[in-house]
Amino acid sequence: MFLDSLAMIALAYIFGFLYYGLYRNISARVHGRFGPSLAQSFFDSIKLFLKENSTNFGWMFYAGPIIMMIGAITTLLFIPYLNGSEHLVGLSQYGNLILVLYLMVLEPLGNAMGIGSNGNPFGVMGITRGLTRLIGLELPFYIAAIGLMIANHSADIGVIMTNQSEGYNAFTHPLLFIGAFISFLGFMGKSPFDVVGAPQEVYSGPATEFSGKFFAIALSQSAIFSFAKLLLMVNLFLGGAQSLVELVAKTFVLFLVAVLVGNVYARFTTAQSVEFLVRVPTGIALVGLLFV
Amino acid sequence: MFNFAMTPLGNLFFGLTLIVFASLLLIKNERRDLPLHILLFASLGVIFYASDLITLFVGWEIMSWSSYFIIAKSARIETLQKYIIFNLAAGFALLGAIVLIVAFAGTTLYGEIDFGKVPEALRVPITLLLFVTIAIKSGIMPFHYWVVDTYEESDHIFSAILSAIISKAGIFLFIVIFSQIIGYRYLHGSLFDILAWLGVITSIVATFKAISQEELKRLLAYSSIAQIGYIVTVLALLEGSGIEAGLYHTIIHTLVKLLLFVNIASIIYITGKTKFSQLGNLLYDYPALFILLLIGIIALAGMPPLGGFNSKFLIYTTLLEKKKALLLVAVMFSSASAFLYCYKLIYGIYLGQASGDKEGYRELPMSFYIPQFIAAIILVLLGILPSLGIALFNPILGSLGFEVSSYSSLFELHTAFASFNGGVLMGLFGLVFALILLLVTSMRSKAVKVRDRYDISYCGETPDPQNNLHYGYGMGQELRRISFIRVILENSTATYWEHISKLSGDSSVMVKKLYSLGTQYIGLFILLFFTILLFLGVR
Amino acid sequence: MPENTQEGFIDQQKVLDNEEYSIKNTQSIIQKAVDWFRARSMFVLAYGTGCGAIEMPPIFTSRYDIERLGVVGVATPRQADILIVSGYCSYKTLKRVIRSYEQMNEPKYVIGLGSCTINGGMYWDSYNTIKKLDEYLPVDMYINGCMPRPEALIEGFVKLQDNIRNAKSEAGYIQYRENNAFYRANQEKIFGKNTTPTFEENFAGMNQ
Amino acid sequence: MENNDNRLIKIYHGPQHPGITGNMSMELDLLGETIKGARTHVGYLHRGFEKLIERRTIIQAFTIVCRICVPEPDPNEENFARAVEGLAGIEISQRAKYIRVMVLEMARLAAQMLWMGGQSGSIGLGVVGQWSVYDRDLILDLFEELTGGRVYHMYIYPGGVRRELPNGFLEKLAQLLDYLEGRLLAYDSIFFENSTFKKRAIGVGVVNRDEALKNGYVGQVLRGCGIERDVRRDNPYLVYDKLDFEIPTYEGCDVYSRALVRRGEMVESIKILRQVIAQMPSEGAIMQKLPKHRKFKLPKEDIYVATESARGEFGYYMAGDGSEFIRRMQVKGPSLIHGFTLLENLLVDEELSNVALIMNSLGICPPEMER
Repeated sequence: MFLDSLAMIALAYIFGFLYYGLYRNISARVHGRFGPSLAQSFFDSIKLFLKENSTNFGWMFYAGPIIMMIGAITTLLFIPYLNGSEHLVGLSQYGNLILVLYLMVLEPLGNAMGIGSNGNPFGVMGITRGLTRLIGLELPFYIAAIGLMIANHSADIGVIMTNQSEGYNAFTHPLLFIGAFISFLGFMGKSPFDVVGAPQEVYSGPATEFSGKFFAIALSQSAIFSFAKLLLMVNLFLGGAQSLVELVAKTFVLFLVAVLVGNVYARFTTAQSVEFLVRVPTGIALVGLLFV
Repeated sequence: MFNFAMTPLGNLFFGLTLIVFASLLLIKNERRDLPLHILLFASLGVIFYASDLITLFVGWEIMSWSSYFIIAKSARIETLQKYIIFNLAAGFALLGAIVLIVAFAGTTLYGEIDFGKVPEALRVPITLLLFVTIAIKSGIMPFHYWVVDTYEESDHIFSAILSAIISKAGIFLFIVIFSQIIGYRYLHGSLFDILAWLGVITSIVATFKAISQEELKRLLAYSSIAQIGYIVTVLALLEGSGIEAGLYHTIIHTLVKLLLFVNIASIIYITGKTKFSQLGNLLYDYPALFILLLIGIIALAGMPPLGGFNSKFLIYTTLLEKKKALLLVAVMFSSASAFLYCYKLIYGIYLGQASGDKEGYRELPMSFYIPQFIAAIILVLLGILPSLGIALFNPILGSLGFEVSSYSSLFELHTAFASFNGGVLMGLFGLVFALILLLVTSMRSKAVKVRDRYDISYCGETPDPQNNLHYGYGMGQELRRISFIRVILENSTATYWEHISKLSGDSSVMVKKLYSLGTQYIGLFILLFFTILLFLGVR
Repeated sequence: MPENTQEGFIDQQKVLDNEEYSIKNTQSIIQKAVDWFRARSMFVLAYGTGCGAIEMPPIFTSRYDIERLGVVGVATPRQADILIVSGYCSYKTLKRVIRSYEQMNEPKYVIGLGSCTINGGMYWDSYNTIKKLDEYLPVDMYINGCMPRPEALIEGFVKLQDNIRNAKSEAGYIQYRENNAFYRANQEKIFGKNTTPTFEENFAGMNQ
Repeated sequence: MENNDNRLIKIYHGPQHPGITGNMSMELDLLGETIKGARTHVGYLHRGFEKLIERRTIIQAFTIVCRICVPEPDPNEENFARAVEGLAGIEISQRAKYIRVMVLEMARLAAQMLWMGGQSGSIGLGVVGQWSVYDRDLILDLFEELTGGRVYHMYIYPGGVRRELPNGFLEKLAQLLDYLEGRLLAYDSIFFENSTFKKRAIGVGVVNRDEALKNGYVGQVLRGCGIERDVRRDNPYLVYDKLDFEIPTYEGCDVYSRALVRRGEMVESIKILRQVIAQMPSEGAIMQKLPKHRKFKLPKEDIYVATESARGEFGYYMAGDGSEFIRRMQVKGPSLIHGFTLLENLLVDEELSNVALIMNSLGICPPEMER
């Protein structure tokens, strides 16, 4: 089980950074340029780990990146990778969807603790924006999750995943999927919901004071966490995957859509994004919930 | 005359009372009036162990009045008026309901009351009267008007008692009256649907109100209202599993609010300041208090791996089982919004930059730590052993005649929908934390400690300590830009109750005018009265 | 010292080319790998101190696309490896530049962009701009011109990467740490005692 | 503003901040993220141009005026040249006038492209900036071919222009114009018609129409309020009175109107450039004969000249004192009034998110504010 979990984390780390490299490349192509090499994100993170010093604001400052990392890793370990496989299941038999939904919130909260302790007003503004956005972000996602849990009579991700043999939830519950997908875009921090770290507004937001190894951990956790989120979407709505190849294909498609959407929209303000999320995807998902 | 009985339910509530009172009475507080506290404690015991309605009512009134006199030591007169008017109303409503029940059932003893004897037409009014009592005591909308001011203005330690225990008397009453005395089969389901929605709307409104508060204790007061909203919602499902979830949340909420109120009382004791905008950056001065508060808000937010998650989990799965999807959406929405005020609480006090100097701070007596430690330890324990609560509730459910839930191990919390293992969760958290901490500290990169708290990236500029950098007041202000939250924040029940009070004032003036009329008019009225009677009689 | 040229100036290029005077390349394998990563990934804090800021957008966008080389712009000094001082610095700006530089984490490098950072350029007789940037900050790479073309900027980056990768010259931040008194004295000439506030503290922490 | 009870926090928006246009700073008092007070800080870029010019001869001064505004140096050169010509009584040839108009309009086009990048970047729409900076670079290539410099051209010279057009330059320009016209459609779909941009920009940064006239705002701020003001039309210089162009105005007074005004100006610039290509006389001297360097003296008179830059009226006041030095030169750019009076007022009760948005839409250029 331990090795299994380690393998999950390692895979998520690699895929997360590869996807991030792809994101930079695809965006670059949209911009009309070549973009960095695929492994550039690895180089960045290793370079940051190798910085000679990093700024530290006291013991609580350590907690921020660590809790973020815990949030990412625990979220990941409670989501099985493959459908009906004995491997790469992590601790998923000990958890369920409700637990995962809560663990996903751990990252912003942990972030908030560390950033609060450095006393930079920009960081706190970013955190407040993130927690405010969370109000809107969670609503459609929760509705979709509730719909699926009621339809499957279980809150077990594995059960929801295997119950899709006759048709993916994305097609049997399309409205729920659309609602969840829009909020997934927000969870991935893509435009138009990228209010948290908006550099033109709040400097770098939460990341303002992160440097060296702290920033490296924050980057690694974001890679792991985005893969976990992709995984959750695939498991809930696209029927999971039988093999790693299928998993990569499915997550990549989701990721590609998120990237392309993110590239052509401007950023909302926090209030606008919450209002949008509460109106449009929530409305869609609520209608979907009524069908369930 | 007075009948008492030891019931598992009473044991649970009295146990909580005992924990709260015992730990709080240790705290040295010159303003405390010990006899009144003991009277209050005794009255709570009377309520929880009563086995007839009259005893219950007597306990209830003593509880209301003894807390009134305790609050009266520090509160403003308007607050006291609010408190006493609402609690008198609650008492009268309870009395009315008891009288109606007793009139038809013929007995006051819990075990002998047969609600079936009460005519159909009166069942709804009795339920409504009881709703009013419960709603006032627990602070369900629109009867929460008195709660916040009272919490804010009473003694800092007594606020903990108010929030942790006295608000739970309403919950206790709910379970006892509806499940034990009346029995669910006689109740009108749709009424309880409305109550469930009232509960959840209360929690949503109170959550947003809490975010916009500036005073520490007002935030906690609104948070109390919000949390009790969940309990009422899940109890109003009229299910065994609902009672289980409600009781679990009651325990968690009692402990959390004990911890948080005492923590804030400590901060107020140390600093003498009560507003977010005046505090900040106490983290490195009071690390123990910080960690205790952190445990408290993690449990309050319902985050794993602490006990708070267990009760949230039970609430959600209960709602899922009953297929109350919309209700569940609303509960989850409210609980997702609650993260913001949880963060505001911890940031406003402990994090960020200090606002103002730290002169005149007092030493904190150790006794302030004891209640917090007790609560924190139980919360962590419940996180590791989530089924401990179930083990506690099974006798209660059995005594109330519900199906008892089973559990295979104390580590695992099992419901029909899903299960999770608290031990694994906590172990994972500990392991990952330790590993990453090892990774961080063993890394080649040295962490250079910033000596000056103002050495922050500030767009190239240098911050001036004279200027405020603490976001404590500002947090949550932006919510007003979101239309539906603005609606919540800008409206309050205050105007509604003020309207009622104005109305009652006007009518009393009218009545007074009636009495000051001349004799000839009175004669006229008497004539009129008899004429009407005559007409009625002829018909 | 290499022989002086006829004009009495030291030929800087000869100094650089001379094996005898160039810094001995004594990297261990690990250090080589570390330096490779440092050269491969550069986070840039492009401080638009002056006109040079106008050539920043072109190199970061699709025509010149410096992200190919692993160079990315960041917003805060904490994450940055390279500080670009783009153009002349007025006294007021210099203070902010120094503060940003001190908030960066080591290893850190400075690129001086444009003639103004070398000798004052156009503003050699202005009363409000500094003339030589390397009196106040250790500059690792100068890119001259007014404006330097984007190609020149890219070449500057490539050269700097080469320097870092092969440890060709001593990095500026080490000079800044070791010859702090020199820089500090020069800064004090301009600011007086009213220099950046956390100056001493940061270095005190580093020596522990 | 009184910071009662620590409710407001103070942050700096700049100078080292991605959301600021150049090296300046806004000191903001925030309640939550709502701005309760804003003060503009300048001085980060002060070089003392007006002082430097006093001790340079006219020809020496010519090389540094273009540095006054970095994104758009040519109106400075034009102003300087026209002021010197006015004082010295030099009349330049028709061909030189056409070439100057061409350079000015190309510069306007390039400046609007750069603005588009900044404006879209301020709301996180990076792709527009990537494209438009590329397209601007194509214009800069032509500049380089014409003048030898990408950014600073030093081309418009008292007495005419410095160099003859290279062979085939006008054809290249015509090709580029066709290309840019096609690109505008792409920008329409991704930027001007983008639903998220509209949502962010409409109703934000609304300028009071009456104050706009009273306080002397210029350029897109006026034209975005529906007031048709343009130096090229009101007080024609060079050959603008012979060219057919319109002045786009919109009534919204907000960020979106100003964006649309700029879009309209790009279209008009392309139109003007096409007319210039068609009308430009193929023969004629580009440079008048000037006195020798040390003998080039200005009479004891003063003059005010104004050029319509990409951001509004750009004026020079110049006074000679009979010597070869300029006695006094005062620059009046659009940024000063926009950056201080207008911006400080517009930002009050605005969200922090909109600071960069509004600042970009006003077209504030700090180097020109401080000189």
